[in-house]
Amino acid sequence: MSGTASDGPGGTSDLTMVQAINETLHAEMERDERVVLLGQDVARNGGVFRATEGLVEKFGDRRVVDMPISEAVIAGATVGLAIAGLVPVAEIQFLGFSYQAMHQLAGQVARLRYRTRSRFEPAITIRAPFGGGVRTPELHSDSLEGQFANIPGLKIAMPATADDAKGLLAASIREPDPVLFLEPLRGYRGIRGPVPDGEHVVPLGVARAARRGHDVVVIAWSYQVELACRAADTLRGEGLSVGVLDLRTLVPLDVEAITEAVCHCGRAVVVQESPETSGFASEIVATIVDECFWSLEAPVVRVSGYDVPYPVGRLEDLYVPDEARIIAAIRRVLDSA
Amino acid sequence: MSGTASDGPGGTSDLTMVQAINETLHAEMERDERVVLLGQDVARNGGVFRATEGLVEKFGDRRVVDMPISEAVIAGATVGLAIAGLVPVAEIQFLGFSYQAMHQLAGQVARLRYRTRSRFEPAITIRAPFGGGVRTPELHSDSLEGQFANIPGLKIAMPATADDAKGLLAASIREPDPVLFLEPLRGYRGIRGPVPDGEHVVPLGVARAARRGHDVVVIAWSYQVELACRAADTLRGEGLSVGVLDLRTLVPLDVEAITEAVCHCGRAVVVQESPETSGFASEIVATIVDECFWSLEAPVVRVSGYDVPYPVGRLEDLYVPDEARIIAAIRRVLDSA
Amino acid sequence: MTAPSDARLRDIFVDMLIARTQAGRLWNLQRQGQVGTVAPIDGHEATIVGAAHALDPEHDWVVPQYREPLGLRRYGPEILERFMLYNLGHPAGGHIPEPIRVLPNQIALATQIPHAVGIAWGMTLRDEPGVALAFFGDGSSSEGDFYEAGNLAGVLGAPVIMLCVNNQWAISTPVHLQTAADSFAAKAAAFGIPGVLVDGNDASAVYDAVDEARSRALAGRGPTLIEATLYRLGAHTTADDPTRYVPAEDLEAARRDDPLLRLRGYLEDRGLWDDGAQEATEVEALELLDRALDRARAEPLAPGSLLDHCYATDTPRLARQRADLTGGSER
Amino acid sequence: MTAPSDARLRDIFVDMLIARTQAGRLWNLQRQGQVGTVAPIDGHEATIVGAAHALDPEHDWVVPQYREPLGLRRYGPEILERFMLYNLGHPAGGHIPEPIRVLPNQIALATQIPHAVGIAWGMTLRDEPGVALAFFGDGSSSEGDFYEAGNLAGVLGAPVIMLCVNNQWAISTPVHLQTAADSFAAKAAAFGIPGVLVDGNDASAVYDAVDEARSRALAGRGPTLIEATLYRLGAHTTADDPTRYVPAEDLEAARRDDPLLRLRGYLEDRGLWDDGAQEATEVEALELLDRALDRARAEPLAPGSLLDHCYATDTPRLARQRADLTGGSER
Ligand SMILES: Cc1ncc(C[n+]2csc(CCOP(=O)(O)OP(=O)(O)O)c2C)c(N)n1
Ligand SMILES: Cc1ncc(C[n+]2csc(CCOP(=O)(O)OP(=O)(O)O)c2C)c(N)n1
Ligand SMILES: [Mg+2]
Ligand SMILES: [Mg+2]
Repeated sequence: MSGTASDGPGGTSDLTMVQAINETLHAEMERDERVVLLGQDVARNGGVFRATEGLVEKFGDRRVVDMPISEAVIAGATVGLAIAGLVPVAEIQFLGFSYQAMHQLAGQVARLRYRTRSRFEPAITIRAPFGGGVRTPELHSDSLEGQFANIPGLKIAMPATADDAKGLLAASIREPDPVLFLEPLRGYRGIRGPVPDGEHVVPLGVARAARRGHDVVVIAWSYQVELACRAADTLRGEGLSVGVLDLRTLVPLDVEAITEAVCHCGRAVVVQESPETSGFASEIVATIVDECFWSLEAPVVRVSGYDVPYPVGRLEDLYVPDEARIIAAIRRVLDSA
Repeated sequence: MSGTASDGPGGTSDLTMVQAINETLHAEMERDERVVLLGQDVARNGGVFRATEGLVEKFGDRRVVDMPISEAVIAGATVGLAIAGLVPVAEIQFLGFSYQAMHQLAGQVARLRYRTRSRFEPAITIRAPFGGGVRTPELHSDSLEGQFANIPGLKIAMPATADDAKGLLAASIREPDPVLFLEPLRGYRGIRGPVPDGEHVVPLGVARAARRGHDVVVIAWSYQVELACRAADTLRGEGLSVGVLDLRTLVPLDVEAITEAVCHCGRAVVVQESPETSGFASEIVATIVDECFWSLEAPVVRVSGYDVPYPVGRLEDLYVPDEARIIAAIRRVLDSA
Repeated sequence: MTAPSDARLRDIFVDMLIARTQAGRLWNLQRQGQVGTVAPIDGHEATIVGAAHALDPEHDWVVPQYREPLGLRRYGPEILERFMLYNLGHPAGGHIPEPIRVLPNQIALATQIPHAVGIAWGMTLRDEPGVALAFFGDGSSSEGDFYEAGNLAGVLGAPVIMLCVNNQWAISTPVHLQTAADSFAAKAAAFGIPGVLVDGNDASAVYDAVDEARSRALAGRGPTLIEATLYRLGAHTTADDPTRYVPAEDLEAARRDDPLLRLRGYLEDRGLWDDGAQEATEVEALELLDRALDRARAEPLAPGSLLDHCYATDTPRLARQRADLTGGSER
Repeated sequence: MTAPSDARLRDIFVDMLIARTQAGRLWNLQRQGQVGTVAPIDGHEATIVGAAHALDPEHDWVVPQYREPLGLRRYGPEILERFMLYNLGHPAGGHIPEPIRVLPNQIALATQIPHAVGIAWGMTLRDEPGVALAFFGDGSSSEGDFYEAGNLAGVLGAPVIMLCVNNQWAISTPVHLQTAADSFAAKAAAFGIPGVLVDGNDASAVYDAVDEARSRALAGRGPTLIEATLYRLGAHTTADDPTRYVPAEDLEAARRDDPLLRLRGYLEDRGLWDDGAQEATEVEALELLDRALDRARAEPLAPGSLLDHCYATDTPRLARQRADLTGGSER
């Protein structure tokens, strides 16, 4: 991809998230010839966000395949491909359309190992963009991670930086278990940063302290990490020490890092873009109650989307948590006696 | 249905849950000629559990319709039927197969009102059996309510008694919003009790104190209420006062009743059959933290299935929460200093 | 089956020209950042308008995908109004007012087809005359919903018309990667219903096919699958760059077969159209669009709209969230 | 296309008879509460066994629904062993050992068809010879997965055989409520692939059809949809009461066309079968079943099995749950 600055081997390049993803796909297809890509508009068009640009030219149309518009058969075919010994990396064009494939994802992809007692290795990666802030039509922006997290057998990676987009995607493709790899639409071009050149793998299940702080910790994932960091930086100006924990993966969940951060601060805020009810933030609160109840100095506060479908463009900014709502929640937690 | 004892009009009859459901379907179809039933094997066969027995004979095959095996088109057709002014009551033969219809349920049924600003009234009921304890094959027993609760626009009713099976089903069919009405497989014949004859409607969103107690409250829904009551009764023998709150509906959630019960006891256990991670019990814990943090004398404890797919028959009893696990959790909460 | 009269064909042409003209203006406005993403109708006019004119707006339902609204004038000026609201991201764009029998745009491909079958079935249950016509693309035909709905329609004999608008592309995916079937019409064999292949650039042929399917349906003889073949003359949407994948020569050839040129020629030959009519209609089209846009821009929008219409009445939790949102609460 | 030799037909009959005999015993054992729910194979033997014999177990995959296992002896005695474990609710029932190219039963109807297409596609990507054959019922054909998989197979030209076992019923739902298509084979037109209708009570005809489809596939000429028509002679499962809905006279007629009677007659006419062979085979069938059942009953099962094989290695949360489950933790 063009437009990237590199400081050479062993160094880093400044990349947007979509560039990091594209480079990683190139590298993984190069590394392992069993890797095949399938999805809608992924070949000739290079993906509707250019995440798969240049791949069909390099690896040919046997390994980079434009699929008919059927999310179910995209997901379902990965099961067969995995059984045949391939390493499928499928794209669902928008996460909201994973609903069309839910029976294959939840009932088949996630259970292939369990059902067959590991006779078959579901080395399957499902990539999908999601998340708000870019004025998409219905069902393009919905955050469904809380629903997927209730489906055993799947792992869920949700990078918040370009660096992690590379490192977690490489890890996901190499995983012997199915990974749902979720890419924030706002981050494709809106998030950029230094990305290590060459081999770079970030293990699944290890959270990242995006900011260190001791008054309160904000727990977030994907694009909300960016917003939480902005909130932390703003409040630092007021002398508040706000930590930000980037979960990176929801499954496996880094319970240890959560426990450590919350026990350290005694106060926590959890941010998600999903509707409040039964979103993954509820799981984080329950986990905190399990692990650090006696250290809590105030109730954990959730910042969420509202309990309505992801709305149309003019209502979007009201719906999606922003820096202001995160700051208000932080203040509430800190003011809580 | 036969085999039921009634003490006459204004009185009650002793019914199993499936009888209560069957009677309610008869009554609602009688009451409102717009009500139509659709599903697999619901007509001639009277449903694989006889929930729809006798209906096609009484109301004819225009109003009770055996559908091709497509959960998506069963759900999708309800949208059109509702637009045309009918009141569809659809059966998904087992909740696990609602995954096949997820795009219609989550993306269409749940959003018809929101998308059209109430131009159309989604007076749609989706009935489905679920839940363990009866040695079904894969995907027949899975508890997916935590996933559905993250889908705005749907309401979710989960009766625990024969009485509520009638009252909540009548309410669901009369609701102007779509209701997912979930019937516990173990309860079909395993739960019976007095059911009011004649008109009997239990409003959605009002929890029920199944047992009153002041040491700890167990919050549960569907068949777990039965188990929680057994645990409460057992412990009463030891002089412990254990309350049981039957949520009845997850959406709307009776936050007031939860708050009252938990603030009263200071200690709570939440029971679900779903996998632990991101199940609805997490939402209850988070809600309790929101509403009664300062009243809590101990961490709320969840009793759940494990984070694996619902297992095969010989592993079922290990998976599904039972009285012993609920009692252990209650003791843990009570012992917690 | 009645072929459309010349008067009808002139009406159809007017609607086609208005659609094309408005689409062009919207494209430019989008480029200037004044309106949202647009999926151009260019090339689809004969099919969409021709089909709409074969229906009876009082009784027949139209269940669109997302490319149709500008072509549905026949169902009333409200369609344009609501489409502008929709385009500007106003929630009222989804509310097509009573008694108009048109559903709002569907974004989740093919999910609308089961809805159309449900509507058609529902009308028969209520002994109401009328049909439901679902538009969907060649790409959408690969979704299970298309097949499941078609199969159900066949079993029920529901009065539904499934109109596959084959514009040769699904974003960048050409039809030969979408299916190996001889045609989309051929898929009707899977449902045991008639499959009709029609030239989608010929408004008269589309009108005929829909009219015939409608008569069949109303006579209780069940559903029809129609494939209208045409060529997408524009981009998939304003967010798409078709030069990456559409062969220039194919597009060139398709432009020569532009459905507007064809019908205009027919009408001019019969003295039913001339440059004056053309110009006046174009002016009218733009005026209508500008007025609709102005009104849409002026439509008020309260923050509480975010939470309205999720349920018939707010759940307690939503009521609390409403208080949060509108500042009525401390939380 | 090669018609099966008489020796092959005798082998097929042996497998059919063994399947029928074992099914009968299982039915009785279920009635005595000794084994779990059973979906009888009765009436399906010619199709399932005939198809299996046309495949090459070393290269070709079998992707079953749930009614097939007793008919898949050709793929090895392990199939029966695993089926008994499966029936008894032991998780090892899902683990068909290497290198057997058979997937475990699929409960979610039609979901296995995309898997078969994926396997077939994967084999071509790895330049491996072989086909994948998916069994599915008439009822399952109404699911989107069937159509979506068939359509993809057509586009890819994947070496897959889609074998629709039309036993006239889906639980209580007769085929005329399942589809209005002329036949299930006719649905091949939706995928642009050959659709073949075969008498599913004729093992030789099924063998032929599968053999031909296999040759086509291996020659790179893509997938085939085969419909084998037969009649479900038993209940849907042991949990079902077919007298509620199966017309007695239809069942009576179907019994006269029992696939076992037909093939036995053919073999007897040629002196390839007699009462002695019949009896010996029946005895063998029961011995095999009893032995498999005994072994399945004796198979150990540790509580930790509940959590094994969900992930390649336990997540931290699952490790904690494992400690809870096995009492290794206070929680
Ligand atoms: C279920 C679903 N999957 C994917 C998409 C993304 N998407 C939007 S338009 C489109 C192509 C549709 O092609 P077609 O049906 O031929 O309609 P056309 O745009 O050509 O009119 C795709 C894949 C979607 N909107 N819905
Ligand atoms: C997706 C899904 N929906 C519903 C069911 C419930 N169910 C089990 S078997 C069956 C009928 C299947 O009929 P068919 O495919 O013809 O197979 P047969 O039993 O006749 O062999 C149904 C509806 C299921 N298992 N999976
Ligand atoms: Mg198209
Ligand atoms: Mg069948």
